[in-house]
Amino acid sequence: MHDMSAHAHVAHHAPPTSFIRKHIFSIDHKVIGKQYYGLALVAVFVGMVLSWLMRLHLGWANLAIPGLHWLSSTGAPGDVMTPEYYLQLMTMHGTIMVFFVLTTAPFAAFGNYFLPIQVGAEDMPFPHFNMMSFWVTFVAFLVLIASFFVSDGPTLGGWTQYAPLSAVGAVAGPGQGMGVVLWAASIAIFCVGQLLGSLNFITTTLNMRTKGMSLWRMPLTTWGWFITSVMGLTAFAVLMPACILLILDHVAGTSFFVASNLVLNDQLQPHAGGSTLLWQHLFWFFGHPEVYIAIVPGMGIVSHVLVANMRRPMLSHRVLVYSMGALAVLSYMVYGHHMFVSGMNPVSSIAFSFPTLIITIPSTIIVLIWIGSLYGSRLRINTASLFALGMISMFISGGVSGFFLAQPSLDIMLHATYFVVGHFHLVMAVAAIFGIFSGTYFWFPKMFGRMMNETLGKIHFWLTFVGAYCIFMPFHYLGLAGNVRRYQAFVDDYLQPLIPVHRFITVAALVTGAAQLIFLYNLIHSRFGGEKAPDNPWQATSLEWATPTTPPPYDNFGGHLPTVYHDPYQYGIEGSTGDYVMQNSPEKVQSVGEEA
Amino acid sequence: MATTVHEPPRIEQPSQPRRVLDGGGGHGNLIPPQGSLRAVEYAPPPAATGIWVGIAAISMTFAALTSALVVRRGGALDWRHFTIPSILYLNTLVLIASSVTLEIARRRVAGFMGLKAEVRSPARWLYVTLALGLLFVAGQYVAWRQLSAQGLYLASNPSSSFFYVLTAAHALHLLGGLGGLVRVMRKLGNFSLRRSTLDATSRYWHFMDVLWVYLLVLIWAKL
Amino acid sequence: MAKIFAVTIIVIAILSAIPIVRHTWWLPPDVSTHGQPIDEQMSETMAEAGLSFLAAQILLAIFIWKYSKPRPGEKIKNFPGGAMGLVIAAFLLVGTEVLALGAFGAKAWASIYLTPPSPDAMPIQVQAGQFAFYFRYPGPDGKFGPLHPDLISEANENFFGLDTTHDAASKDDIVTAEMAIPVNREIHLLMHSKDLGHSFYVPELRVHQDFVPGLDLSIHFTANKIGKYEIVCTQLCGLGHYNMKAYLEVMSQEDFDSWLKRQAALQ
Amino acid sequence: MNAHHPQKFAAAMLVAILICIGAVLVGPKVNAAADGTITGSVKLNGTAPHMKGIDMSKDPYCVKANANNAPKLENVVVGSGGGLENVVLYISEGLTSPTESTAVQVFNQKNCMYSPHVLAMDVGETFKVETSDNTAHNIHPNPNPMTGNIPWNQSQPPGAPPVEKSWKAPEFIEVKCNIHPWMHGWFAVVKGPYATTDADGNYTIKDVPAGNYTVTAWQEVYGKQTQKVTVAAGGSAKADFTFQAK
Repeated sequence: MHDMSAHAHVAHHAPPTSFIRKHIFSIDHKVIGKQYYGLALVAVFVGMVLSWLMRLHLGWANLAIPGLHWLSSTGAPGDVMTPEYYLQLMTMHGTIMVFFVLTTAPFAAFGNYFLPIQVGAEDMPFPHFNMMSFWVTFVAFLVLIASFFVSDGPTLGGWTQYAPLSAVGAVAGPGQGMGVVLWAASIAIFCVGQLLGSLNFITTTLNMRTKGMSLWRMPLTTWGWFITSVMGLTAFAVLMPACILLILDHVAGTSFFVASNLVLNDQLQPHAGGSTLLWQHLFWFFGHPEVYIAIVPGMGIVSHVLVANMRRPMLSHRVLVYSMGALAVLSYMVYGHHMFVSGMNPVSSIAFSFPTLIITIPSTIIVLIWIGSLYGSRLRINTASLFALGMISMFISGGVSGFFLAQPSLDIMLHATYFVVGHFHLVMAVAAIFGIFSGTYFWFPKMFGRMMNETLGKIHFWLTFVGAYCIFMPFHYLGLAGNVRRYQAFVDDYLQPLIPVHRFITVAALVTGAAQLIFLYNLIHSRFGGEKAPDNPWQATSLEWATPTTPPPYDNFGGHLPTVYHDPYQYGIEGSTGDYVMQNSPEKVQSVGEEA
Repeated sequence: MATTVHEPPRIEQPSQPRRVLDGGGGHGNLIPPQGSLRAVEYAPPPAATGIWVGIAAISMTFAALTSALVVRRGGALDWRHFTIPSILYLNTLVLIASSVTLEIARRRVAGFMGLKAEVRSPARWLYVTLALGLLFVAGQYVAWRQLSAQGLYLASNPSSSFFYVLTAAHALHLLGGLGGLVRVMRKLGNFSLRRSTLDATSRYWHFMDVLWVYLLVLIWAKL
Repeated sequence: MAKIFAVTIIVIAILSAIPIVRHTWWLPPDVSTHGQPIDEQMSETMAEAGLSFLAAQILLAIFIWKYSKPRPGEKIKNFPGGAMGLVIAAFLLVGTEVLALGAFGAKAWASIYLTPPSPDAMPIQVQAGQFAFYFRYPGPDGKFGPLHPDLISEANENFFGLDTTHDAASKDDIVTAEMAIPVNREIHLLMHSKDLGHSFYVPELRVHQDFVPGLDLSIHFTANKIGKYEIVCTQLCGLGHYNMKAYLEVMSQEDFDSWLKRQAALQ
Repeated sequence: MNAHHPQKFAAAMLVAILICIGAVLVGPKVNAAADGTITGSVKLNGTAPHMKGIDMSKDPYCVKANANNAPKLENVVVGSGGGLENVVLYISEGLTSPTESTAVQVFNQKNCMYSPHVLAMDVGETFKVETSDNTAHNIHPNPNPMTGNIPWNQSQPPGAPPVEKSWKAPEFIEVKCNIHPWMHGWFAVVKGPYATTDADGNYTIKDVPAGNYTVTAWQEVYGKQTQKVTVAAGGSAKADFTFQAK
């Protein structure tokens, strides 16, 4: 069957040759993936430096941090952080980490690079949208960073940006004028970028799979990205209009989120009748899926890395996929647990508590499948697998505190305390970051054609693993003792005895943060001076290891799309190449098989 | 432990091959036809899937705005009803008419593509659609002017706030559709139009139509 | 490397559990009549979550230890029971666990939040604003005067916006900067926000509720131990959030009466 | 423009620039000697209103700092003989040339109160906000944006260096600390020479050039009163004001 598009054949893309088309405004999903990775890397170091400054301030409230006044003369006069500057750094830390690291790195960066290759496609179906997706996200990041340079500095409202604090304007505090507008604009722009990305991910998965690549033959990473993109599509499509309404409340004087008769600094505010809970509903309808957007790709990556290093398939591929799907579906039904004491109807608190508790079931299943699959495996220990196993440990530690926070009665004690901070840092931030590290050490050879240094990698792992526990485990203890989060200093009598714990955490955070410089060095050093990587250094089975060159050529497979003959993880068998058979190898295999 | 001998390698065969009209988007054409073996070659081209994904996202956005409206209205003591500008009904007719003309154009182009006897230029109908689309946007602008002439601005009242936000959001999406139409016409002009592009654009346009009718009902019933 | 890793996991898991078991940092002692179910629920959940945590970490460590050794010739084994066994185990164990927790937790929650205050509970109004709490007692007439937001002037210490010249009910209202309550008397706390979202959290009293601007909520509780406690704000409200607090003094009825008299004299 | 004669144009510009620079350098010196004074006192007639005591229990530091005195509001402070403190006196009419002031005044936060309660200043005059307290304050003035004065809100943790600011337009600006809601004071921004009454209600406006003037007294509760005075070169004029207690 032919159509008029035949006329266009000849005009089609050859690999670009100019520097700009090749490395900057590239439509190649691999370049875009690397760009996203670079953005996330810049963002994560910015976010980490912010957290250092915050931690130093929390440990020693009147400490002068030399040179801090260069960052903000009003925020740190005499190098000592003001209360508002602490909150501004905290807000930026949260926003940068959640949006520009945890969403971009595991999902947009690795997803862009590997999803098309893993399904055997030559590119995403809408490469120009894909390019826009990155550049729009980049602009969003610039807009956010720009708020550091406006007169009042960035917003201090926290990454959740609750109204009316975020909606009444500068009278509510430094950064609540222009800072919030820039914040909301940045997030709205970011949503556009992620919507374009999700559109490509979904369509690639549904339409661009190569011959033989049935849905169940897709690797778990692909499933993770696919499920995440479906979540992203719905979640970001809700956050974007919410941000626009917030901006309108600011610049156009509307009252979507601002109630009547508010008096700030002895001034009666002109707004009227808005619903403050409306923002919370809209935000958390996005916000809870967002934490799964951060962690589900990590789950996929960890599974993918683990099977290659366990030399066996997961106990059940399908159960893992169904569980990730269940997380995605349930994530929309649980958001109210963020609002147990918000003044929402107490009956709905109970209604939200049950799905929240039930979401532990698919999470438990995922963890049990991981641990159960370790049984009887031939585990290889390398940096990638260490980080993958570390992620499991972190996910367990962060996950169990979910039992507490799912219950409204315990939320009375724990809401808005460090217990919550410890919970989400472990379960979504550290776990997702471990997923990113695992993916980096695993795929770096394919992305850059060079191996990463294993010794440095292992040092990095040990410091990070022990460090992360030293930082985030004590958060739970602080929370149990009633230590409220988002305090710049602990002036309350009952919080004074907890300050030594904070100092311990600060020291741990500085050391752990410094360890990340080892990673950065390893990344840069290996990129240029690493050992040359073979095409398939881990003896892995999925299609990204079947590309004709390393890194893969412009169209991924050198003009011939592979044909897929097997389920994704044919490990632990006797194949012609060793104990594995690649997905595109036509040979017959004997294997442990998979239970459906 | 069960060691099983696998079945011979399976390659999924399409159970019911459908008519393929298009090779798909992207740089699908880099791959020589004999090498291009997709698992889903019988499935619709990416543009057809993509447009539904896009429609889902846009629906979600308007669902969020709708729920915001319902929540905001629920607790409000300051909600003021107003009669919607009557030009909106006229605009609705214009938009529906544009959908009809676009559908005519689409069928003509399809006929053209299938090399049927009738090869009359379908561009004329696309121009009409474009004109009607612009007329709709102009009509919306008139509606805003009428409303502001009554003293109802964006910030006057939550009902007028929602009116402006909903109609502006729809108009923006519609302008995107107009852009798509222009692109279709350009491609038609240099014979590089794909069937899937045309289908996707027209689906989007019809969706804008349906969305507008939904918004009109929402505005009529709730504001 | 694998063995060190396994041992590290176990050591971290056990070290993490020690402060919990020893209650090195724990909820402050309960001074409320409704707090008991919360504390029991907390211990219950801690036991179950703690056991799951230890079991999972230790199992993970054991498997890492055991299966990272090269075992030439040995084939890949499947976990006994396979995936289905694990799924069933997850549903049975975790499912019953969370349902039980959910049911008991809901009961504890309902006993606090879904019971009406008794009619003779003492009404006190609390107003949250950047960055302080102020309290209002209705005075001898037992009635709160209406609020006039346009009259709010912190400069004149009219924190609530009362019109004492025109509103009869406002004349005897007593506005205070600290909260005193009689012991063993139910308090009906009417919560009002002057500006933004704030929260009312007294850990010892097992009370935590957000202030919602434009929506006046109420909670009720009874304190059963005399003492001085801190009321802190937990909802980020701006630069002074960390220092937004007030003291809660639980007193004997006599002390409370004389305290209230003193406060009335200061108005 | 003189496109055809670029050198002429450049020369003209040079002369213009030199004249401007000269004007700026010489300008202030051509002012008439401003060495007259206006003195007087401000009194309150009637019973002074009751000033409410301040309960600072919110911040234990403030309670401790005020352990030996009972802090109360300072909206109306009456001294011996009915003298009214914190009244700002300034010349509202009759001033012909702008005055120069070089002193940098200090607005201090001490014991969780403002000292002084009212800080008068000239337009454009730089002043310092300092803190002597071991607790963080925030300084949040509330100017009317229509005047061109830009609102700000900045906190000052213990030991922080002074904040230096100035105001662009004459206005009586209320300043508040949100962390300690009872803290409020005033920046009285006026044009020209000014004075604030002391504890006994006495004042002296210095550096007044000779001329006929309208003197205005402003009190935050009782508002404004005016009087006409004549100041001879190097001489002194007297203006007493009496506010009526409400």
